[in-house]
Amino acid sequence: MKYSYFPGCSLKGLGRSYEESLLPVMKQLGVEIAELEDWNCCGATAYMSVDEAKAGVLAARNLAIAEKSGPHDLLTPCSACYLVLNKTKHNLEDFPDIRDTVHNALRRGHLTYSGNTKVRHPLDVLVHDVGLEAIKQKVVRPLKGLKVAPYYGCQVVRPYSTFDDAWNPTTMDRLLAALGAEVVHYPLKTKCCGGSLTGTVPEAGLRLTYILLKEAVRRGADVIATICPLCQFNLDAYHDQIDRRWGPARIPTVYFTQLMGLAFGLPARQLGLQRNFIPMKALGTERATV
Amino acid sequence: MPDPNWQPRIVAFFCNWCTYTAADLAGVSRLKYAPNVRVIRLMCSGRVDPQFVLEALARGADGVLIGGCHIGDCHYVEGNYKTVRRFEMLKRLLADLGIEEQRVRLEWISASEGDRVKTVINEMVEQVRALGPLNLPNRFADWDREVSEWEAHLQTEEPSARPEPEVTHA
Amino acid sequence: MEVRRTIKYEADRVRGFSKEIMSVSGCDQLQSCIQCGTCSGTCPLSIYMDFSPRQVMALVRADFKNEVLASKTVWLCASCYACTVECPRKIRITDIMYALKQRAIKDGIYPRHFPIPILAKEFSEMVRRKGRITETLLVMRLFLKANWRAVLGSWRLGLGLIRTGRFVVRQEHIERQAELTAMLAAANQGNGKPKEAA
Amino acid sequence: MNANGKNGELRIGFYICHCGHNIAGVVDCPAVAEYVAKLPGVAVSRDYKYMCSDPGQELIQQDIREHKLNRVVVASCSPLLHEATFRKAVAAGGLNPFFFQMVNIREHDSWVHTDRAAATTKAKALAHAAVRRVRFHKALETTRVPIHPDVLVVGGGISGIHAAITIANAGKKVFLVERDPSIGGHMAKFDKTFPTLDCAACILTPKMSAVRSHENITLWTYSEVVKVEGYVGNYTVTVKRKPRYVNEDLCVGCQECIKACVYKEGKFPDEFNVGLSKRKPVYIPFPQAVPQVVVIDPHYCLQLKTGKCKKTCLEACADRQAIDFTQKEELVEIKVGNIILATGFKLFDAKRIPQYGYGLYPNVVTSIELERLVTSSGPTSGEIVLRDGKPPKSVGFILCVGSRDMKTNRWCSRTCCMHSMKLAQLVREHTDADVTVFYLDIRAPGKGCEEFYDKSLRDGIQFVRGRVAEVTDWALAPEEEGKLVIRVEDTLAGFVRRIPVDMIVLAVGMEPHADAQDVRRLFNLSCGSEGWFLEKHPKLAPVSTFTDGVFIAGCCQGPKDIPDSIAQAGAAAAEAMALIDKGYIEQEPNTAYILEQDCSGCKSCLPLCPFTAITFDEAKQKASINAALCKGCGTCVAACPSGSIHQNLFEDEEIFSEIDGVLSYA
Repeated sequence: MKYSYFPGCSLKGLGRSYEESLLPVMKQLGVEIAELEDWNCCGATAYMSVDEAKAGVLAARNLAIAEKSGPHDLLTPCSACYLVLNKTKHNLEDFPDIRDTVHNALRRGHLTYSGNTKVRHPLDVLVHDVGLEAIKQKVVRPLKGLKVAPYYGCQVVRPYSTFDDAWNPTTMDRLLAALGAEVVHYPLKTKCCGGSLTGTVPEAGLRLTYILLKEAVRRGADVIATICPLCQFNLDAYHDQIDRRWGPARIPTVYFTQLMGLAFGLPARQLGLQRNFIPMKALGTERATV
Repeated sequence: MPDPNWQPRIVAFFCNWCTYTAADLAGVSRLKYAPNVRVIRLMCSGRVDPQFVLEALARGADGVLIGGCHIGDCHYVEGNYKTVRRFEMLKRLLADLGIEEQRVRLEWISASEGDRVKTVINEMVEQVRALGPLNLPNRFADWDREVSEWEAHLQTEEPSARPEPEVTHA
Repeated sequence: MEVRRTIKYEADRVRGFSKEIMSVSGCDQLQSCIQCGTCSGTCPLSIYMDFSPRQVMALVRADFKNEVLASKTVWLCASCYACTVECPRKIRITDIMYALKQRAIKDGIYPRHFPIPILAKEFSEMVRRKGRITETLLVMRLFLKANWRAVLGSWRLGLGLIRTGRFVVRQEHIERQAELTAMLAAANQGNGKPKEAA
Repeated sequence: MNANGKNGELRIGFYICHCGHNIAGVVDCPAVAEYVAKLPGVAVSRDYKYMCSDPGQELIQQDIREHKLNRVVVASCSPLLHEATFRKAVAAGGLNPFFFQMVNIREHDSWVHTDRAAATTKAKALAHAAVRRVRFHKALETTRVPIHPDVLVVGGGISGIHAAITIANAGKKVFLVERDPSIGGHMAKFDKTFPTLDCAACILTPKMSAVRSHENITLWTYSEVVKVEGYVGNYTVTVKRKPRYVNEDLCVGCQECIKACVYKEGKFPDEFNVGLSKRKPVYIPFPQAVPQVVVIDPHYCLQLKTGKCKKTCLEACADRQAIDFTQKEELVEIKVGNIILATGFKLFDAKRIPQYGYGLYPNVVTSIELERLVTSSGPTSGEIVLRDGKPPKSVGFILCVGSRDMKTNRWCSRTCCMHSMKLAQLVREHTDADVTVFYLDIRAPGKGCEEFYDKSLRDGIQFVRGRVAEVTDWALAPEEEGKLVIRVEDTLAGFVRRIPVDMIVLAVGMEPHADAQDVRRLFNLSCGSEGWFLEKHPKLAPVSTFTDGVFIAGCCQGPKDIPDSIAQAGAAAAEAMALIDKGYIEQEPNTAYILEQDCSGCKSCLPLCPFTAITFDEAKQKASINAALCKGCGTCVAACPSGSIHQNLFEDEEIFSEIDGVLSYA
């Protein structure tokens, strides 16, 4: 099993513990991963706001490089990247005007993209390609008694996901159960975390984060599992501000790959768990200093 | 250089129950489509004799469209199955004649699919437009001329080469 | 008591605006809007907006360009796509929001000192120059431009990032920056065919 | 040209109709008339405002007489609309009606094109084709086929019941076939009916009894049509009668067997109460069921499942001996002349819209579930209660669930607004609850319906215009604790609201049955893209179908309320009776025939005919066609290698001349 890998800017920055946990987990499962050569920023939602054509070109350059590098699917852990790359792929198929513009620009870089490379999320790959059985076999420290709220956020399940339901996704639920964790019924699993608004308009953005946290606490979860670097950051990093505005709603938020790593018996530090603001106490990781 | 004013001419054979009715529905719904198709109504697409198609092409049509009920929905139970079989045969014949496959099309359009009439006709007109004129009548004339010239040539140049008619006596 | 006239005259409409927005790829379905409010009800941020997403749809359709572009609504969209997925008329509302944002930036009509358009511009500028985003640097830049006071308010966050090893100060960049620059320049020229008059 | 004028001269009259602006707005009618006038054989060529009007038809007749016309061509609308009209006019002028050809320049030309020049060119080409074609027309006679006077009605809901009774009252025999164990359909489940609030049972039960007791109605419940053969006037229908393991003639409906069943309590979901109560394996669907005959469910009955049961039911039935575990499925064949389909609808599955929490939150119910709760004969004896047995303090109605939504069903289900307002009023009547109705548009166009809306408003029912985004169970404010919270934009007030309620009622829309496509094929009907049965004409033939002798009534054609369903059922009954009373139908003489001298005896036509109209005379080694059986598809004509098979109205030379014609004008 081999995949191209598009980390995206976040996994090299604020979300580096996502990459730190993803790579060893994939290695444990025998999944080969090759980081895309000279990838660029996907453009994210911000670029779409400025210039549609350029946003398409940015994303398409990555797709083209991926296609050139081989017939493998492109593993894309960041939700924003996953959405933007998939959206560009769809737009190139659906809208001739965008297609012409993008292809014209790609030619300048001596690149082409014929639409073959598939953009896949690690969650999809792990559950549907690797399979829950293979994952179960690697579990050495089942997450027994750990109550996890599965939080998917928005951009992986909407609107371009092909592997799960937009309203009530269950892929991560099943994965977490396979790790031995107790999955908490968490109907907010696809609600928005506030995205970049937590920084730009905290009054609005952080309120969304707060509701997610509070409801996870109320439903008895020990930890929130996420699949997106921005969600992880929002749910983890703003607790002091949330405390001040609405009162405490403290619960750690970790990447699902970190939970996998723990279940596989990997040391917490190797999985980047020390980078959390709100540490995961239950499994005895080092407490981060805040 | 083709005539810039050239417009594709397409003859359509529509079955009374599904496709003709769908074309009526397209009209009632005021859908707009290319005016290049002339519809001939038959009771069933099973009535379409391959000769009708050949005749249409020979008489100057640039394309032929056959429309019938969806498989399983034929008003006459299974007429359209016969259409399929005949159509396959016809396509092979047309390929042998060097006529492009896209010039002849078979479509299932049910009575409620007015929008499909529009889509199919527009698509087909554009396809045939891209292929250019078929111009069989003139090609026939050319062939006829060639053949008669050749015959004339045979007659004048090598009369002895012509085999004598065989005569048998009882 | 101060009063304000809210009546709209025909001259307040910018004829052709709705057509222009609907001509953006994927936005034509707006014509089918039945003003049901599913978008606003689904939107997690509609409660902060001056016009709800539904009202934006109505304003666009009725050519009230200035009102739409000056509103905060499009800038509060977090791109969660809930409205797009839930809309019973399959209107790609998020994409319409993007089209409006692009239009607002192009025309320079957007709320002053509002950090989101600034973020969008700073973001694209960093991508244009370096090919990649270094989030911490971007956020610093944003705070400095939009609201330097926020830097002070977030000092704990910054400190935390440094301690957890997530504060990256080295600007990430790609190798073949020239190639990307050329491609982005080409995107400016569109599809290489003459543009149809709107 | 045997039928031509004295010296074999062809005299064609051509008429092009303006149809007001419908045709003349796009096609240059005078130009077409001038063009046709110059074609060979054309004696008269005119354009006229409305050819289908009396003066228009009179014009044709007058010309036939004065100009000795022997062929007539009319270019106007679709032949499916007015061919019969003009044939009659031609006949009235003294000419055989089949010396006529119609050109469709409205539906196929002026309505679908905008370019005047191109549309006019097309009209000329089509007219030219008809003028060429009509030369080959022959004098033909229609044949009369007798109509079998019995009628089959499929579906025992209110539409089927009304149609059956109407026809039976006229003295005709009716077979009423119903899939479920009782007739009554959806209406039997209703408590009251809008907008009059009269009791549904009070108006339906007498009609159900009338079906049972009517001497002209044969009622077969628990039965399904499995095969339909033949054609208008002469259908042969096979009905599958499922075993109910109870002899209908012997059972008196005393229900002793139900009491005696080894299951002391109901254990299985009761279909009639939409799963809100339980029933036993032996049951009667509901108290007013017709027929009053119990049915044994083979999925649950111990005896039928395992063969090991004390069979206490048999003992209870005692000497009546109505219970028969050996009963087998039976196929019955009947002959009828007409068929009325009244197969109804199914309700939208609310689980398909997960954000409303149906199936997740117990106090989210559908409109039909509330209907059962509010009915005095229902599972709670008419008490509107939450799952915990307490009465709700607040109830929210969500409208358009699965309707007007491109992701589920695009259409408006027409009845849900009124149905919800009726239920809302009943909730107000039965409880102290606050009621809020969340709607997109209130559609109350029926008689007395707008008044009903007004009454609802004045009764204090709150109306919030907005499509509910989601129903959740998490609280963001103290008053929301323990409640279901509706999040919606109040589009009239212009802001998003969170409204906590105890109970939510989903007004689920109507959709075609899951097997509508199979039924459609069985009866050779068309369906619209939504899956409803397609009527022959949306305005002029709303209960007819493209298959003669098959009519549709009620919701199988599209969502409608009870008055409209009954009106359609009456109309369908009238259409069927019109055919029966006439006694025969005139068959289009488009049959195929074989010229015996040309037949090579190759037999390739024999397997082609689905109606077994072609037979082979072994002695003569020739095939021949039985005109009475031939339906006129022409498949054999196209297949005959020797060209010996011909088809009236669609002769080869007629079609070839049409091909020539459409191509003769660029």
